[in-house]
Amino acid sequence: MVAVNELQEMYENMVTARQYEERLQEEYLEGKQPAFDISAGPIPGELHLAAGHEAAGAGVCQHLRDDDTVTAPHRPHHVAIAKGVDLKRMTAEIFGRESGLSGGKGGHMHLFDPNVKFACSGIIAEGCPPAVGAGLAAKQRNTDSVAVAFLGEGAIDQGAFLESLNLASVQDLPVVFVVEDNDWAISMPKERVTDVENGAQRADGFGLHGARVDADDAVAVYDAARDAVGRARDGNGPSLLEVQVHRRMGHFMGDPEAYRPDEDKDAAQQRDSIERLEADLRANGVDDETIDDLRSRAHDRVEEAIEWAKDQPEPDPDDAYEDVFVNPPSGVTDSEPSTADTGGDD
Amino acid sequence: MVAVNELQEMYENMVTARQYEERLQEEYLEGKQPAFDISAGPIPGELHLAAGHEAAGAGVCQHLRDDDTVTAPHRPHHVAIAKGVDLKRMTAEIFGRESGLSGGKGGHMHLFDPNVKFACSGIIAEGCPPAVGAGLAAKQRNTDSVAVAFLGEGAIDQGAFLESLNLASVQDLPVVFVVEDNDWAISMPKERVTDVENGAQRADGFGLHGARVDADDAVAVYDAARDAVGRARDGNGPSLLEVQVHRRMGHFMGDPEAYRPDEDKDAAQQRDSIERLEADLRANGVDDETIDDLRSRAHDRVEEAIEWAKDQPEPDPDDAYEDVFVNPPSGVTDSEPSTADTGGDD
Amino acid sequence: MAQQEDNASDQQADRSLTMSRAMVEAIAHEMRANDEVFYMGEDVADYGGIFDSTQGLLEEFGRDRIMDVPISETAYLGAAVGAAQEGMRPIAELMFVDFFGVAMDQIYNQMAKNTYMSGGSVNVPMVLTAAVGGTYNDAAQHSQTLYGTFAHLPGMKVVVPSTAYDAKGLMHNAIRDDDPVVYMFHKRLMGIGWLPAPDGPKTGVPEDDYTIPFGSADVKREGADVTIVTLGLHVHRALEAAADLADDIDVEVVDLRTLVPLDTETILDSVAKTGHLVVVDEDYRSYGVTGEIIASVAEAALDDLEAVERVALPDVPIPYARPMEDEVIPGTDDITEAVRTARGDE
Amino acid sequence: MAQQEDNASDQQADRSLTMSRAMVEAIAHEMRANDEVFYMGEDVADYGGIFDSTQGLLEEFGRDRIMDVPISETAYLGAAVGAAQEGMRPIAELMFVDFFGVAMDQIYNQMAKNTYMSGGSVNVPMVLTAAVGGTYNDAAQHSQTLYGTFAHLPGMKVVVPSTAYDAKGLMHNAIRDDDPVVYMFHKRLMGIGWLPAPDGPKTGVPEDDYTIPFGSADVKREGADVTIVTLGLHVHRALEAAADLADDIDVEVVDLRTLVPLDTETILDSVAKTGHLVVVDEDYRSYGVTGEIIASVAEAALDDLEAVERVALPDVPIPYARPMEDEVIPGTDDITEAVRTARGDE
Ligand SMILES: Cc1ncc(C[n+]2csc(CCOP(=O)(O)OP(=O)(O)O)c2C)c(N)n1
Ligand SMILES: Cc1ncc(C[n+]2csc(CCOP(=O)(O)OP(=O)(O)O)c2C)c(N)n1
Ligand SMILES: [Mg+2]
Ligand SMILES: [Mg+2]
Repeated sequence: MVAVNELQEMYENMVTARQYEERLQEEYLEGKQPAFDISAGPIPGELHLAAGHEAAGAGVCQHLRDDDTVTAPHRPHHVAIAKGVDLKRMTAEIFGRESGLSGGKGGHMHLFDPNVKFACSGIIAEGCPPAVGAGLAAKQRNTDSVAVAFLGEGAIDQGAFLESLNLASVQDLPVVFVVEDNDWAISMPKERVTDVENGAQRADGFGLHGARVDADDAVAVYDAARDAVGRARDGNGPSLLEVQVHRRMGHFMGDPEAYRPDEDKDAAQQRDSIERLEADLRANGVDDETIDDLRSRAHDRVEEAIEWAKDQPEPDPDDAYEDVFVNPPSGVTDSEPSTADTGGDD
Repeated sequence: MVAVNELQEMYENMVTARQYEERLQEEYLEGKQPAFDISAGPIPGELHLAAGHEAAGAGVCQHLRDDDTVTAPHRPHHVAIAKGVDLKRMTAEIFGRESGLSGGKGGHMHLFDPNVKFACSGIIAEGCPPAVGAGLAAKQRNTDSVAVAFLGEGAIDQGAFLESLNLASVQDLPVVFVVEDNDWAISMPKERVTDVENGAQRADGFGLHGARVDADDAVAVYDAARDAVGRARDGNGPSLLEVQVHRRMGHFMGDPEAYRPDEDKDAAQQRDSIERLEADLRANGVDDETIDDLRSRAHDRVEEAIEWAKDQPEPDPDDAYEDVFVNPPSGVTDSEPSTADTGGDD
Repeated sequence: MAQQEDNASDQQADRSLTMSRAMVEAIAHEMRANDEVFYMGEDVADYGGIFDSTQGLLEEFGRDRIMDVPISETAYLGAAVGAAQEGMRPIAELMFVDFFGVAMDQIYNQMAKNTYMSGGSVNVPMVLTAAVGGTYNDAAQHSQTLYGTFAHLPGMKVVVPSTAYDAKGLMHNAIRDDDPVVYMFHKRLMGIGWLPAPDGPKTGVPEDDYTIPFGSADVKREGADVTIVTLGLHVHRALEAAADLADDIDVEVVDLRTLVPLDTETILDSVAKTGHLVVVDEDYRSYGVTGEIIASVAEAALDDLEAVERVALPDVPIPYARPMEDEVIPGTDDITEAVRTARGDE
Repeated sequence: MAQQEDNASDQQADRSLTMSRAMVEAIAHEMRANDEVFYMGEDVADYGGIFDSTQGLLEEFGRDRIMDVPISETAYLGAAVGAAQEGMRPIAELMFVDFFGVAMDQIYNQMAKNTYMSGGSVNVPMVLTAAVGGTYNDAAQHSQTLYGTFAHLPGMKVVVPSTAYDAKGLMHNAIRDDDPVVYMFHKRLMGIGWLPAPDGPKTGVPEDDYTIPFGSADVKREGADVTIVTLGLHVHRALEAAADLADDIDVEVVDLRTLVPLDTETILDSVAKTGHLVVVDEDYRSYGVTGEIIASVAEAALDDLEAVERVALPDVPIPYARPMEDEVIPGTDDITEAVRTARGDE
């Protein structure tokens, strides 16, 4: 059974993520209409929204501490929020501002918050090996920290993930792999890319524990993750957990989704894990006022983060030359601006 | 049941491979004693002998035709022989001669014989994707050719193999993956690198057919391969077949094998698949004379190949500039020798 | 029927096409002409390619020839290698060139070397397409060109079109070539709905098929004072810079079109005339294209050189935020400035 | 305790060590001093490293710190990245640099970029070791140096020792550096039992620890007439060539020691003196090290240059047979000839 306060925390995280992305979407589209231009507006570049994935982030991260490591893929916001990443600095990062988590160098696919040990990679499945490394560090140092790698169901065909399963398994590392199965990898439905319906089955070939949560349900995820994270924390080795989620939007902003049947789009809208959890909350005696409070707290936090971020200054062009190394080679710096090659366009 | 003539063919292939490698070993050590120098002697570079693996090559290839494709890894001789690669030109290649299969460009890890569709790669598991591609070509062209990728048990942790299982499976391609399990990957025993005892278990995670032959026994391999190759040829999709073999020698010539327990070395000597098959032959009524004939035919073939190869001229140094492309760019050839940079040492 | 190009700048055609349409037209033509040509990649079927590289092809050629594949670049690029070695002519797409790292072994150790390692008895007639380039704030893992990385490693021809006309002729040549060709198209030039292209790449394109031979650079603008050698997107920025400078300095713009083979002759002829060399590319500055071009001229015609300048991405990963990305990706102003510096007027 | 090097050539020590012993000594020292340092790789434990890179370390440090890993380079190099991000200081070995293609994404997109993408809030203090080089007929997939490939991509420091003295000091610096360092040791220089080394690399080595800073090239021989810039094995071939030429031409030999950062100053000083530049390396000729060095000098000091020559591997995969391998790998004679050409006497 899940304690009511935990249900509320998950709910708040999920609502925050959903509202956050709705606001991002608005901001993102600014300057990109009527003709869509990915490089225009206050948030340029690709933007992958996770609406419909919230239960996975919230249900798993509910079991994590600040000293547990999480790696996320290209669709990271809901996980970042559930892991406790600094929302203001994350937003500033997405807006490409100086006070962003990475000073504007990373953007939405490259969110790093060392305070809560959160990192992303935009390359499919390549967050898995570093998560295994975090698990290895925990084992070497004899702590009870764990590491969790999130990935999409489209990523379970990638060598980086498959090798990681084996390495974590043979070294008995405290790692949990969480596959968010939203049925689609951009335009490719799962059945076109693998013969296995249940992605957790990949675990069988490597002798590690596998489980799947079939419903897009935060409580079910919470329960399955308690087991998986608990095993890792107790020194009982890695797990692979697949979680059904739904992609409520295009793969990225600007995706026309012409490839996707209308029924599938509709179904994704109907299976809303947030509504489901709200019903659970009510069933657990949480009243309307409390729920409204949670929602408005989420709303305020989101607005505050976005307003703050938009107020932040843009980075200086020359900041681009910093941070290649933390020990920059003294004397010889190849990356220094020289008059001719980097005079700047602005 | 295996027909007696097939038993004899396998036996001859296996004896040929064993005798061939014994002779290669002698030749290889020339100029490398008393102090071992890998770059000296008539056969320089790494040499990975397959003594103890013969049953895998013979048992599988017995089901293959010239138009079936085989890719082999760094330990290829027994498979090449069973697949019918031209022994003389293969030997000339290993001796680095002009009339070698690749004119001396490839050496023992890079044997290519397009007449029988045989190819190697020295990079672990990287022969698997091209085998999948050969299977794909067969399917696209609607032929009944199949493709077989050989690899070692140490290669089943590599992404290239694991991705290939999935791609072959989801596209239902006529491919057989044959894992030669000799218990060792150089100095690393299987249990140090994976939690799965039976490598064929990897198949489970991808929904393809898996099987393991537990004894180093050509007849058992033959039977299992009949099934796997048959499925592929009949359009019933790929298989993963693991076969127990034994490494009778070091990983490569010059390997001191200090890491390997004596009992393990002894055990490998005792479980000789060639003796086992010889017993099977006798049990099937094949007489001493026939067996002697097969052995001496193998012997003669090996001697002839080695003598022929050693008689062949070495390549011209300038041959090194040929064959980068089959359509060399006209006019501009970057790889042409220029006086200064490639004047030659000789 | 096919015509060899006489002089790109002389060619006229009634219709202009975007670069992506021109590329797709060549592919469709070759697919009609030859059953052995097929296209594989992620999201190339229903989606039509994230960068419109296969728009409309699924409808005409069906799923077997316009083939979606799992997110397993090693497996499917390797499968293309295998199918090509069987004599088929696959075109395989790496969605972003930035992903090369997950599959580089198949690219550089198999695709690029099998011809040589087999002494030419095997060849690999495949085209590897990949999207390159930044300017839309997609950050460090999705904005690279990596020209130098591919051009450095032997065995692949490397093609980088800058206009629709070139894109079509080079694609015809790439598919017909019997060697592996890496065809790198710049996202910003394609004319994709969501990423507006500048005017330059949209050119007249003959309806008939025609080939542009590899190793023939194209003088996109003639001039007497300074030679700019460049490729891809930066052809257009260089032309802009040349136009801006036209009153003071007469700039010649050489579009390399292929990096392997490299048309050193055209470069040397131009420098013999101008004496001033500015090399511009969008790849990292050090150990790459700009160094190679300057060194080639210094080696062959040191006395012709009065000044050299290079304009490239400084040796930093590509930052996300607009001011920093603008700073590091060479702009028209950077080129103008470098030309002035080369002429000695700062 | 640790001393910063004053001048390598002044250093004397009672004992000489092979390059591998010197390298191992530095690793052992750092492992004693810091529990967070550990070594992972294939065959690094019981075997002691195929190239003696970990000889004897298992006995002292045990399996947890001298760690054999599955043949899954992506997983374990990525695990090193992850552990380094947790603040550990892993040393991870890629057995042959030629295998980079199976794991390049972890190397160049994660290890090398996470510092930058995080705006410096995360750093990756790891050392990636790899054996490089040919001269023993191991053919196209096991003989490369790939210097240019690594040096081209930003975010990694790239180190190439040529003597035992340098190997130790550079290894101490590499392990203590807070950034990712790629440490490439040439097989031919290590002093491995099965691959005899020339005399040069075995030098006096102080017992105490000392660091050689990155970005400081070492003038291994002073001379007034011609500058040879080189690294790794070819330092010794260049010194041999210089000795052969000593009666006619006074050759200076600059050993780069690190490619990133590059010590342009030392090169320019030397060329200012000699006016004649010969660049020698064992990597592919085009788009690599030789081009970069020549271009850097041409950019900074065109007027100093009277002649440039480069001596490198022509743009062909490395052939197996001895006459062809000898032809393509630059020999002492090739260097001698290039020096003479640079001086105008052919
Ligand atoms: C190695 C690699 N290949 C391809 C891509 C391009 N890509 C980005 S997201 C994506 C689909 C991922 O699908 P899935 O893993 O199911 O995650 P989802 O987007 O559905 O959340 C692809 C192919 C990439 N980033 N990295
Ligand atoms: C990607 C890659 N990693 C490492 C190696 C070095 N290597 C060559 S053979 C080998 C062991 C292979 O073991 P296994 O697959 O069991 O085959 P076996 O040698 O036992 O026949 C290794 C690690 C390689 N060639 N390629
Ligand atoms: Mg998905
Ligand atoms: Mg083995």
